[in-house]
Amino acid sequence: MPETFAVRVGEFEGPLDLLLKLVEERELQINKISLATVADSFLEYLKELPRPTMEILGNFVVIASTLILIKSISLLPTLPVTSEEEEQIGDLERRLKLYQLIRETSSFVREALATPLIFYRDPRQRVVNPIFSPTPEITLPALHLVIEQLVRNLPKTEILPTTSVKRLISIESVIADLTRRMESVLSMSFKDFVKDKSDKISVIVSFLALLELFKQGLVSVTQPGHFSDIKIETRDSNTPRYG
Amino acid sequence: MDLTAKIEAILFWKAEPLTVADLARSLSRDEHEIAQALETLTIQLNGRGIVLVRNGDEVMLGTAPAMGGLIEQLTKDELARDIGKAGLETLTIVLYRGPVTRAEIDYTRGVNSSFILRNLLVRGLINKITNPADARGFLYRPTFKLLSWLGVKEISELPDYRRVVDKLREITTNSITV
Amino acid sequence: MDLTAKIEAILFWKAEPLTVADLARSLSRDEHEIAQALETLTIQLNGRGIVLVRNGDEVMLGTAPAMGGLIEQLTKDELARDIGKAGLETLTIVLYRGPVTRAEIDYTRGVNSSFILRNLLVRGLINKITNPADARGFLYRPTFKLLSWLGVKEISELPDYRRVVDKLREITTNSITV
Repeated sequence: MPETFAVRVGEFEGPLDLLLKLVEERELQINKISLATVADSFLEYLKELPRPTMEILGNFVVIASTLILIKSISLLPTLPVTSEEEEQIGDLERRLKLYQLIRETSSFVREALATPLIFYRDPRQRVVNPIFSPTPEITLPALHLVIEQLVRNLPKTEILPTTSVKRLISIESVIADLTRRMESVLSMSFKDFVKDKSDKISVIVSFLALLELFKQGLVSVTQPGHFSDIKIETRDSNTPRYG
Repeated sequence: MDLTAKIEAILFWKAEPLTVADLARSLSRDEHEIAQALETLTIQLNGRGIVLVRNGDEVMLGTAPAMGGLIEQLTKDELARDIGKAGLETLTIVLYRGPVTRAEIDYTRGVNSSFILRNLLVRGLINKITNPADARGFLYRPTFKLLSWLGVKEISELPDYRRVVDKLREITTNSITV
Repeated sequence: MDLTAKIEAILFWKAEPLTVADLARSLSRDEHEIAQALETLTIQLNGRGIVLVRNGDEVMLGTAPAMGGLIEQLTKDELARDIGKAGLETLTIVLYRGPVTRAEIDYTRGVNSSFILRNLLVRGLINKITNPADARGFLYRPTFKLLSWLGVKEISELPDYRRVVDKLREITTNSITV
């Protein structure tokens, strides 16, 4: 696991933090080109994320999906991009710039916390002669209701909510699945590959895996026309090819 | 900043009587200088909302005597007003968990409770005692008058007492870091 | 007694944040008169030991920032000002973008901020108010305690305030999501 990555309960490094670190490490400006450059490194971290923190993983995958989009446009310039996807990319750039500014400013705030202070009067000192003044709202049923509500709203022992996150497939298992199916079918389209993956995140992770194989030269990816499906083939010369 | 302003700041913040000797020690000045600065402060505060109150060798800041009626009215208004959700929440925690620290009240409510605690103290609904475990801190507990207003002879007669206390204890025991 | 002196007396005696509307009600004046008197009070307190601190529509009296070192020496309380990275980022967003929703804080930081928000609420560094645009939601804003830790009489005295706020606006103006 890369040594710079640490997940700490309550104060973990989020995906924007990581992405900013990767861009700043390379002394790059925040734009599409730099984001495409750091996409691989970001996805490497994603693979290393510990399993139990599903919500954190969810946050990372959302950003990862945009990075994969940016990366795939840079690899396959013919890839059709919807206006919604364009907005998604623009939004990530903005978020990263926003976060960069906040982080910069937070270091000023840290320094300001060390300057002289303002002190207020201790309001508890003013209690001299209490006058017993109950109000009609103070009744046993009302108090009972309030305490029940407080008990219900107390944070549970496990601090981070683990619900509401879609089941995620590890990148490794998708790569394994892709390899196995490629061996049997020899040539398949991306649509076939993702057909039984209903949710967006699975498709994204699959696409990432595909790009990974493409990069490693294990498959060749062809796209006959701008809006046609992407064809995936193994690069084993002993097997017959078609399509 | 001149000595007069320093004295004013200390008296404002302390909100209790200090002797000239106390001030001299705090400010590393001799008592004569402090006495002179106190004269200046009295003059500066002339016509203002606050005054320097002297009692023997003790001094403190207070509201101007002309404000007496206004302050009395404010006290009445304050006591007549409902304690609201924040008040009810704080009161129940003091009832079920008292004597209890402010840290535990804050943690249970998920917000800071210092102003509402003062309000409940002024109304005589709760009182505070020194924390045997921490001399600088306080513990808050319900007053007898509050219990009789609620018609309970002892705390354990509160609705669902056992179950609520167990739950509160279970969740807060390991969580409070203050 | 003039209005400024009355306001000074009330703020001194109450020792908690009051809104302009609170003061207007207590003194049977309109809010515009109160706002003007507060301006006068700020000027009158110039060079004195105490200052008027403003936070949104609330005001409170505090010791002058220049006295901070002096009083810190006198206080026995440990001032735990140690705040982690996540806390500092969240405070920064609340200070420069507040009052702000949790959704906006989460969006800016790219992570769920509910745990850190609860922590800052309990420590009394931020508080939450009902969102006028969405009655079920809250807005988070700085407290007087946070301003006192930072030693500023109002938020606009924060380092680089104008530049950062302008830049934040510039970045978010053409944003679709927020």
